[in-house]
Amino acid sequence: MTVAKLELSTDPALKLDADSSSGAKLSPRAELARRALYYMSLMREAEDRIERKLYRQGKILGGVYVGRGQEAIPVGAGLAARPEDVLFPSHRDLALYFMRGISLREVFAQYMGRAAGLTRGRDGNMHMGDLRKRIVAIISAMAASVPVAAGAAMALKYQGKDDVVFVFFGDGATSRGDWHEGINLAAVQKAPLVLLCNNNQYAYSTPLDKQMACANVADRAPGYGIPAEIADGNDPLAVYDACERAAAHARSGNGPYLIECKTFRMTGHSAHDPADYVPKELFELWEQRCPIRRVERRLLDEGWDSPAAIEAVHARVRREIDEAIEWAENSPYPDPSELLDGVFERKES
Amino acid sequence: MTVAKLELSTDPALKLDADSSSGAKLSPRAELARRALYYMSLMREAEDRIERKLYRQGKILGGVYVGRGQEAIPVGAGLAARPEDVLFPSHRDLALYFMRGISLREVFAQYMGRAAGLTRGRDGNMHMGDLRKRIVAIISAMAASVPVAAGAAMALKYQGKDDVVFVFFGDGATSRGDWHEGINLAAVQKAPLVLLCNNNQYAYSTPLDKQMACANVADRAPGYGIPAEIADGNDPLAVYDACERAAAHARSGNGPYLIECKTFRMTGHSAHDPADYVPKELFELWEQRCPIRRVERRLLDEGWDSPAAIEAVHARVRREIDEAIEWAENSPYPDPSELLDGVFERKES
Amino acid sequence: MPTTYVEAIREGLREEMERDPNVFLLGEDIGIYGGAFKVTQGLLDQFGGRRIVDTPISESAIVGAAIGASFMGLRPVAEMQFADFISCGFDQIVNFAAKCRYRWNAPAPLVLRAPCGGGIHGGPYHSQQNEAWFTHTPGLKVVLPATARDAKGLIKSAIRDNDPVIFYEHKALYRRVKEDLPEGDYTVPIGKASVHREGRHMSIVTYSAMVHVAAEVAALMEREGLSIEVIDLRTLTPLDEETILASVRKTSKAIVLHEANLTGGFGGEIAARITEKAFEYLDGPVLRLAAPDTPVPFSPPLEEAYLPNAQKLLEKVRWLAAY
Amino acid sequence: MPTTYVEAIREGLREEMERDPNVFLLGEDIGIYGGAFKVTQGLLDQFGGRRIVDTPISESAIVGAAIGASFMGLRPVAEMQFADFISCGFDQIVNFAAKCRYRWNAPAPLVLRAPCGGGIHGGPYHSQQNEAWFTHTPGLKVVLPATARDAKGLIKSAIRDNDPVIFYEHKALYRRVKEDLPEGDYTVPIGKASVHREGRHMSIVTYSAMVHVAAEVAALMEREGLSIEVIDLRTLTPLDEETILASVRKTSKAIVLHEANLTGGFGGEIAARITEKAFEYLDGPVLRLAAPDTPVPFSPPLEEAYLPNAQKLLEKVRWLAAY
Ligand SMILES: Cc1ncc(C[n+]2csc(CCOP(=O)(O)OP(=O)(O)O)c2C)c(N)n1
Ligand SMILES: Cc1ncc(C[n+]2csc(CCOP(=O)(O)OP(=O)(O)O)c2C)c(N)n1
Ligand SMILES: [Mg+2]
Ligand SMILES: [Mg+2]
Repeated sequence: MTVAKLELSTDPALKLDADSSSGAKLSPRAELARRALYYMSLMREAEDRIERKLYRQGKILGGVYVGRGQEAIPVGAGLAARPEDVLFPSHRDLALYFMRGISLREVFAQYMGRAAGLTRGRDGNMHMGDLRKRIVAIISAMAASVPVAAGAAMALKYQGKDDVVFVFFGDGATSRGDWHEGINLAAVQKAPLVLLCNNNQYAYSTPLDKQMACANVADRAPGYGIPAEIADGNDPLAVYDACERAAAHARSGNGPYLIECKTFRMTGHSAHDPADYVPKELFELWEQRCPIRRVERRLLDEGWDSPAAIEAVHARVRREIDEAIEWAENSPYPDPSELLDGVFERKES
Repeated sequence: MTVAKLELSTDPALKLDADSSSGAKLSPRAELARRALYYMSLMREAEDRIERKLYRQGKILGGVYVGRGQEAIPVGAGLAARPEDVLFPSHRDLALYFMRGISLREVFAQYMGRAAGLTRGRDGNMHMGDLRKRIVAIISAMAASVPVAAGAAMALKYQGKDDVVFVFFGDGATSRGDWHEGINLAAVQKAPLVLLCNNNQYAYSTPLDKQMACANVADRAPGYGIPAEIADGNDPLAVYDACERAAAHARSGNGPYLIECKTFRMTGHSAHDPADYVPKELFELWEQRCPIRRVERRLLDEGWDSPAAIEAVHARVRREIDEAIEWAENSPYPDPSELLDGVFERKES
Repeated sequence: MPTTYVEAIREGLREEMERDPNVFLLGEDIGIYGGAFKVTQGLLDQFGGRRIVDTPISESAIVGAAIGASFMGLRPVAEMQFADFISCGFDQIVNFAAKCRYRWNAPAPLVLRAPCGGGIHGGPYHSQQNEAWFTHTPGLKVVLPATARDAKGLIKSAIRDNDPVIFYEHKALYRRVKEDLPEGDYTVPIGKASVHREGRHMSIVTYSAMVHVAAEVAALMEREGLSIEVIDLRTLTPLDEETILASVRKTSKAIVLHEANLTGGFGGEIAARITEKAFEYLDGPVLRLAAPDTPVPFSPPLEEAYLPNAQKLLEKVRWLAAY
Repeated sequence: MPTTYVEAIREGLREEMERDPNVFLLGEDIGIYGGAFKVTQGLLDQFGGRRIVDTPISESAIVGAAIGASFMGLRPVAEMQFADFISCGFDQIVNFAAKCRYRWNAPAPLVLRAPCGGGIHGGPYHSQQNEAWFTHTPGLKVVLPATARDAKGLIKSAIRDNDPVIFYEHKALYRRVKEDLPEGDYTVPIGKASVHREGRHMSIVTYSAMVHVAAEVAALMEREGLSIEVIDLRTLTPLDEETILASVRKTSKAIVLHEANLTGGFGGEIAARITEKAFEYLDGPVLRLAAPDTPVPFSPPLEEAYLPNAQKLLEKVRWLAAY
């Protein structure tokens, strides 16, 4: 086998600076905030279209899961990850794909089951990946990615690299045996693994206190002899900072590091779930902590961006998405004649 | 189905007091120490015969695992358990069977694959149980008993009883997903579950530091929001005291409680393992902590028993074992015609 | 008023819970949410949290806990949110539950409900039909109802059964099939196939959603003068071999149909038994129609190409009729 | 000097590790202890702890880690201490490893070694022959060598293969079969059956330890003038249907033999394919001999009654010969 040739990301948001109205050189922090805004906006808008338009129009089938209100987690982490670092997204981390240079077209095609999707119609929605871009597809079984990520991290160490692996999971996923086994193995092996928990306080309809009897997911880290911290999961820069600390720890050969991002799921579990079981007040409370509004305020308060520049970001996002949806809708479905291909390697004969 | 009728244990060691040379009434502590001596001696001697005689003579086939040096754990716990409490032994807890009134004859027959064994020759060695005596058979997969024990504990709570479940496992078993899932479920459900870890510092050839990156198994308890304590696993009274605390906690509706018993495996992993990978000094060090010698010293130091009385216990044990082995060796093998029975319930027709 | 398949299961659960205070349900999101497919909707209100237990995401612990509770005299009914996740509790099922009666006479009377099957655009992880893993594991009963009547009668039998039962509910049938059910308490026996439709010229042996595909084809072929008998196995283990063999001895031709992947599917077992035990009666090879050996694809044209359907079955029927 | 089956596997591992620095081993007690069956004995000394990784007791993590390492370009060979514990890593095998190439073009070139089979008084949890779970899972290659030569050649092929391979090593063969091996580097192709012994009157299709039972019976029957062809499948998926069908078309009679439980075993698949594709050639029903549908019992008289052996096979052979 030839190992997948790397095609490392050219971060589309880098273009933002060039586009920016202000010619002045920005501080690194400001640049981060801007890139965070772009990717969070992209994820929010893309998922809104998916969940509120395309799904309801019957153009997207199957289960649809979005990360509304939780965009700071993939975006903060994605900003901290180097292009060679390996990402294992979970089901509310769409931004990671864009940050790895996977196009909106490919993503919408994926959601619509088209041939141009990353899985060529074989799997749906966020079940996608691209080894060349070092982003690994989730499988449905919660936390199944954790042992696989542990093995990827062991391989990086084996290869003498200082790259790290980022693996994402929800609060509910931490109940699974795979979560435990994967972290324990990585800890014993001192594998460079950054563990990112999206603690959005629900697992489907199940609230935290029916999922675990400890107060924080972070409380589990001492059982693996690894450090943990709790981050504000609605602030991409806080997530970024935590990831920088975690990745530095892992890159230096100290093994795994757990970050618990406290946030809230601003939707039902999936597009067909009205979430009647969630007290309304919680939605109202967390609406005020919207990570997008928050980074916008920061950009304005610090004088890093003007209201017009912010509006321009959203407008660009909408434009890009409109274009991509149209393209994807007109792209072909996979041909049924391909059904049998690729269960095994095709042997040249 | 009619639920298995309970046949709760008549503790054979109770007879000790009657047999005792001294007519004086003993303190409860002294009684405990005496019973501990009897059962530890019984387990030690029975396992010595199994591993060092019968196995080498080819009279016992398959894998043979003994608990030499770790007898204080099942014995201390077995003394604390009430007859209605449910026991889930692991593979180094032979004493529990005797304490539940399962006879030496049945146990030797079991090890020799005879029809009179608790599994009628269908399974081997310590893979045995008897629901009527509330003792559940282990399966090989390490820690698989933990979720099952959690369910038994949930059932006791469901039934409004104040009985508890004791589940036993090794240090290595704590790496398994089932361990994590079972404890977490029991913790969320506040099920009355006492978790007993035999930390003998090895899992087969694998030392602790290749099994886990934390210092103690007890360090894992906060991740489940449950209390834990570390007990001297070579002192049956220390284990007993810890179990009393744990069972009281569980009986009062407070959920699981973890006890980590620090001890050492004074043998190879199984009868065919010479344990060359274990530094000799460790065996020498832990030999001095032998739980049987220790309880003997205590009985003498406190003036609870004379050297002669102690020797009488060992002599009684040897007598009982001789008799049981002879009986078992002369007992029949299962009849092959039974091979197909009992995969499913036999329906009366 | 006709009852749907999903209502039939719910009513079966309800009646058994009313009848026997030892019956309780456990699983993910089965309480306030009523389960991913709303099978348990309303049961929390009626029976309360003691008997309807929402669990963490822990399939192995769910199965294990059901085993432990069954040892204590309870009658647990555990839900896997999708049959696809049954593999996360696999060891508990095949090694603990399946073997405890045989090993040490400890029955584990539990039911594992598993919503299975494709046709809902669920993709590789929400469409599986994985019963063959369990039919190869002695000690497990595997039940897959195709009709509302059988769904209710079999869930009730499963709960009363003293052995572990895996109860596969086909998701595509939940709201698609309905019928009038017998009044009151009735059960359908585990281990008995039903002759879903009688016929004389050919037998189609099948189960679960594919029964309806077979019935459709039988109706079509009737018009062409070919009389097809449709055997709905309902239970795979223990298998009702008698009913299969009686049918094939009558018709002399057989097709085995299932939605699971072809290779290693239960269809091989059935075909092998027919050939071994009714060889002299066969007027042609026993054919199989099943899904091809790929994961279940997501995209509609692929999933359609994947799933067995009336058209693909018709081809086999015609070929065998002409043999 | 003849090489035993266990040595053959060890040499295969060693040669591949010498050839390719990306090959590494992981599993429980495979380092200083050399593995429960000493398959990896000496390899830690030669290759060091970086390439021979002792893991915690975590089958799911072992399989998962092998998948993750394979994504990064390594060639992991993971050991399950006993095939019986493979069920603890089941979901990773059937859902992650098996499906990743199909779903998103991510091959997982890993090998899972699993010591399997009975005859060592291991009881229900140290004797299993559970390959049929995996032959029903598209995306997995399932290999079960019967001879030392094949064991070495196939483990080498498995390591070089770009798909996940489950490699079942029969424990009863480890030290019981030996032969002279070809000098130097050789491989045996995955997906090709071998004609273990040629014959004209009857085919016995089998694999793993049962090949030797079939060969024994073939030798016995030769003296009675019945010429039996023994097909050693070696690989179950992908299956070498051609070799099976060619044999049956020649002999017109077939028995399928395996050590796994009868119902739902791979024997059903083989019998079904033979019947479907060589129906016109058959001069009698395809028979199966397999273990009965119980767990593997521990006690010697029970285990003997359980395992297929020459005597039981002879009965089938005689019956079919007389058909
Ligand atoms: C092993 C397994 N069991 C059940 C499910 C069904 N399921 C999908 S997502 C989900 C809840 C996940 O909760 P959490 O990990 O907190 O992530 P969140 O959806 O809240 O982001 C469940 C139960 C699954 N995917 N995998
Ligand atoms: C799931 C599983 N994997 C592997 C084994 C093989 N095995 C049997 S005992 C054992 C070591 C157990 O170590 P520990 O839990 O510490 O108990 P100890 O033997 O030290 O008392 C292993 C690896 C097993 N029984 N179960
Ligand atoms: Mg959540
Ligand atoms: Mg240990």
